[in-house]
Amino acid sequence: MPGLEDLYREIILDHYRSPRNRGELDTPPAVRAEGFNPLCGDEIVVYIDVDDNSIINDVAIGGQGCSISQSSASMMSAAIKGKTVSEARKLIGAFKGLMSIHEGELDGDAAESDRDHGPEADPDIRLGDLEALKGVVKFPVRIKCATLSWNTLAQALGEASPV
Amino acid sequence: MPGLEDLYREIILDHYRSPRNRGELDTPPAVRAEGFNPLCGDEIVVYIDVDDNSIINDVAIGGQGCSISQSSASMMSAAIKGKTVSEARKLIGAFKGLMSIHEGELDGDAAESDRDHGPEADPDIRLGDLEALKGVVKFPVRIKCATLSWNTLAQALGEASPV
Amino acid sequence: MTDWAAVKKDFPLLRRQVHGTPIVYLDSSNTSQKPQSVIDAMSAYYETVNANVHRGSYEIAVKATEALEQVRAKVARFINAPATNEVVFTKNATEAMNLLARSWGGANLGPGDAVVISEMEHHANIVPWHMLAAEKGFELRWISVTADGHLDLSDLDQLLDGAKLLSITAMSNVLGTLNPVPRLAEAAHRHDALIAVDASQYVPHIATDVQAMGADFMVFTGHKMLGPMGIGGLWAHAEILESMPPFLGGGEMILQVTKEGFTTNEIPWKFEAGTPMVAEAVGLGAAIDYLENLGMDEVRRHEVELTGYAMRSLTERHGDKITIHGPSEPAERGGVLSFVYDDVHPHDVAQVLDQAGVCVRAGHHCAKPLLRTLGVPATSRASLYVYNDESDIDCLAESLDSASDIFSL
Amino acid sequence: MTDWAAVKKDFPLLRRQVHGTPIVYLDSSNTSQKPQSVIDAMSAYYETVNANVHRGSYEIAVKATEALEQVRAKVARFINAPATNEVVFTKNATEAMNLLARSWGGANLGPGDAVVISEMEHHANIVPWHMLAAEKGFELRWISVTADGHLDLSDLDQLLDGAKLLSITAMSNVLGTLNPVPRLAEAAHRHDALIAVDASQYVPHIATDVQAMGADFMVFTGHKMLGPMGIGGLWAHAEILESMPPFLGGGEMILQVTKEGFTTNEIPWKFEAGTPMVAEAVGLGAAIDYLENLGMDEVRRHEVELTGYAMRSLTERHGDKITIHGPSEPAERGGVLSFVYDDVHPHDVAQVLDQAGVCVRAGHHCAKPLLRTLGVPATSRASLYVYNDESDIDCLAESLDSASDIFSL
Ligand SMILES: Cc1ncc(COP(=O)(O)O)c(C=O)c1O
Ligand SMILES: Cc1ncc(COP(=O)(O)O)c(C=O)c1O
Repeated sequence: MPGLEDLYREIILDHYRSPRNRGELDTPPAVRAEGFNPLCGDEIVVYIDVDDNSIINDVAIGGQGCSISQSSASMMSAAIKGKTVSEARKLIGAFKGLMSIHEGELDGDAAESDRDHGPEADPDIRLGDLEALKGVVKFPVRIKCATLSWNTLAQALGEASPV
Repeated sequence: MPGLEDLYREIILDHYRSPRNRGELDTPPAVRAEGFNPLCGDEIVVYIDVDDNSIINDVAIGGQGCSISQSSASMMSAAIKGKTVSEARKLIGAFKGLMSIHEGELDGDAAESDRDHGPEADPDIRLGDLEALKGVVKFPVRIKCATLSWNTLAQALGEASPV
Repeated sequence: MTDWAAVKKDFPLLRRQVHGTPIVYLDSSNTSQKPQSVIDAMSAYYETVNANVHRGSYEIAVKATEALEQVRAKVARFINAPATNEVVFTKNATEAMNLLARSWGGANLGPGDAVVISEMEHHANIVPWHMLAAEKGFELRWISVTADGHLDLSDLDQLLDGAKLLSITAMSNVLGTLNPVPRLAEAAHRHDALIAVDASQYVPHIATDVQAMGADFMVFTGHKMLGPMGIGGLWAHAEILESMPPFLGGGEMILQVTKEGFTTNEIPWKFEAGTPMVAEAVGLGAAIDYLENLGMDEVRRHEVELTGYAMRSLTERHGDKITIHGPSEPAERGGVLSFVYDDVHPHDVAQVLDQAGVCVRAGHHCAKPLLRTLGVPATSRASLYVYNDESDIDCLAESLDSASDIFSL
Repeated sequence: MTDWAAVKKDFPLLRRQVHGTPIVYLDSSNTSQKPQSVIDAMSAYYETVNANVHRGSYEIAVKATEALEQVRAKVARFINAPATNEVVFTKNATEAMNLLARSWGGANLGPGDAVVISEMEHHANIVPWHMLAAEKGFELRWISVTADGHLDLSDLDQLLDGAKLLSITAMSNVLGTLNPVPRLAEAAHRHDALIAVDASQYVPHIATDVQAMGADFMVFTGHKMLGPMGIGGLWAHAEILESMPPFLGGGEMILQVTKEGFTTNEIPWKFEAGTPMVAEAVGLGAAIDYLENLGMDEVRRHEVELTGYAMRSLTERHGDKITIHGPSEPAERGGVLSFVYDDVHPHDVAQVLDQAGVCVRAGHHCAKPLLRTLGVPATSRASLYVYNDESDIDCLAESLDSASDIFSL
């Protein structure tokens, strides 16, 4: 449909149709965090299993939501699996950087969110497939869908490995 | 001043400048009632002394207010002194009849106030000087000034001689 | 015969385009569009009358006060309230419900008491009770909703036993279900409970008579009935309002204030602290004029017809792919069509429809407990009003095809 | 140099006549008139953008949400708030004060605690505390007002001893007195109390900086600052807002709702239950644009000049007959002139002035405790804003002659 190609890229639809790392993990050893998008009712559950070397050994995603929140969660799970906690945190920053242009405006707190999101996206961080979600910024309401799993991951990381 | 002749008739200004029955009465035997106009801060105190034959032996007016509320109270006091409670009640009805055309509208409860005010003004009731206040209906906000003492009188009568 | 094409032309927003295509507005349960007469009435108010009310003796202050109070009388007539001073203006239905809960509920509810609501309530008729129950320790009881979207009244007497209030929506904002308010009122009264009616979705669409309903309280909101945002109201019997403590404190609602305390003004002003929304009241008055001019029975007839047309067209075109929730008989429901389309998430449905200019809401519609009962996390919702016509429905039905195309799973 | 004559022309209502004579509007402390740009912004919103916010993913819903949130950012900037999400929209200043009292006060005040206010407060900053004190059993303490209309701060430390909150007006709506807010904030904080500032009369007239004030809370109201009725707000530090329980319950303010309970949304939405007044927010945004375009310093300069002119002309023409309450130095006060004229009752003064087209308010100005202190039951009040000029003052001064003529005692 003209106008929506930027949003519904093929790779996004692929992750939506075949979500990676779907399921649950035993807690403990894994930690579990839950996120809501009050706008549309999307719910996401993120499980991560972090070992003693701060490596994310395993990750699982539960909950339900739209194509954007589900594919974002799926891509995220693939991207962080096997990474260290600190690498995952950098990835969160980078992904939010990709999204933040509009997220702030939408919430009406551009100033604040700039501050929150910390330094500009680290050029060393490679987002890979996740770049496909870039088109979401043209659809401000959907940014919250895209970032839902990432905010939930941040919560889970906070619990698994407090800074 | 053109436009205000209807409101500030000479007889009204006379009662304002030389209020009748100004003062207080001992309670008991008199009863005392207080009224407020929340709009402008006018306060009125009505004292009535009713004897065993239900005759209003004495009346006194306290408080402060604008020319309309003060003159209305003064004329009222003169009109009810020596009258029976039931005559005074009829006078209240008649005076409110004189005013009610607009009072209801102002409160936005014309329907209600019609009901409250009971039967149409009794043709036998002579308002005399009080007729001078008729011009007040052209100034809807001032109707509450004109009726303040009358509502307070109704309260006092209710206490002195419950129906 | 109403000229519905002319009606549509009265709404300036419906002449605009989005994404290069004419707008098709199907989200009136969320908020309605405004006829030019409502917009102009508010502008005219600010251009010629604007002043604060109940406070000034000068010409425009008197006119502003009259404007406000005349709309109060108009609202009272529109809902057939016994008296004008029984209508309290609030900023929306939500504030009205909170006023009712905090003032009446705060004074009358405690441990051992119960309030009955239903699973199909809007959050505005749930959260205030959760908040108050946490403070006062009464019980919140729930009328269940059946699979076909009706209240399950089989255990109503049990639920009402010992309850002090039944607070219920007249029409579901998700399912369109019209609840049997007079019967519920009769049951509540039989149990010495009062009944509050959330008529936010009812007043805009169906001739409302609080006395025929048997209601003790009723709330409504202006922006869903062609009026502006920022105004709504609570109606209750005068004796009940008089017995209630004040809600918000400040100017207007007092008779006397000293350093030691205060006394309250008469109803309804006792509940209207601060400068009221006079322009919005004027807009609401113009909205009621507009609706009365159409005739509420005619409005209802139009919507039932269109609802029937929508249910038929959607089912014909999309068959098993579409599930429309709620009562199946158009005459037994309002023009609110919550649907699930294939496996496509409602958020994606709404996005695809937007691209075709079609505005529907996707989500939980502020009725999360109901969605849990229905077993769906979200729905898409198309809702109708006076300015909608068959072409709007056709456009909705057609553009759903694209959702299939993109998301064919 | 600002062209003040052109400014006046921006206000359509000021072109009308009353009683056959041009209107002279001198009641801006009560409510302000609106420039055409504000009126048009709201019409344009309804004609092209109107939709409910935070709920829809379609084009106009996104635009409506952006419109609302951009005004939040604009307000934050206008009062120099540290962050946008610290601005909560309410229907007026009164609701904002009740939010503060009930939510923060309800959670933090109990027996043994004290709240300090002053004798010059508007009822909006008195009655909510009376109501809460009756429920929670804390003490309400009063800063006295001196004969010349200033706060008597001689026993401030004593009053603040053990107090949890100082809630004070930045500018008196009766006397025009400008209170030393930064000094009061410093004193409050020294006693571990918070400070709430009622800036309803301040924000419209003087460049406002909540951080320079040292405030913890600040309330304001849109209709006194060229904006529409039906919108106002509360600002508070994010940490404070986050610590506060919700105020009204309903849609928007929740994250999750179940039959068992609910969780709240993030600030500021946690405090904005129900459909917000988006059009009014848009109008408020246009009002801020208008004021910023003039420049708040220029606005203040104009008003100080005009206040000086008014005090001089009234005294010159009416000598001992007129008593103007409040500080005598124009630069130390706002453009609010409460006066008593001879023995003529203020209500009669206002009536006579109205006949000459001059709009002033007569009464207690929702500040009954202050009037008791001043020893007058009522005053007449002329108040100034950007659209007033010397001719308005001349007209006021002249028409007071008629009051003498009619009521010469
Ligand atoms: C100092 C002050 N505080 C509060 C208010 C209340 O404002 P609103 O009526 O808009 O709530 C006013 C105005 O009436 C005021 O002058
Ligand atoms: C049934 C019902 N009740 C209450 C409300 C709340 O209305 P408002 O947001 O205007 O307060 C709504 C609409 O959102 C509704 O549909």
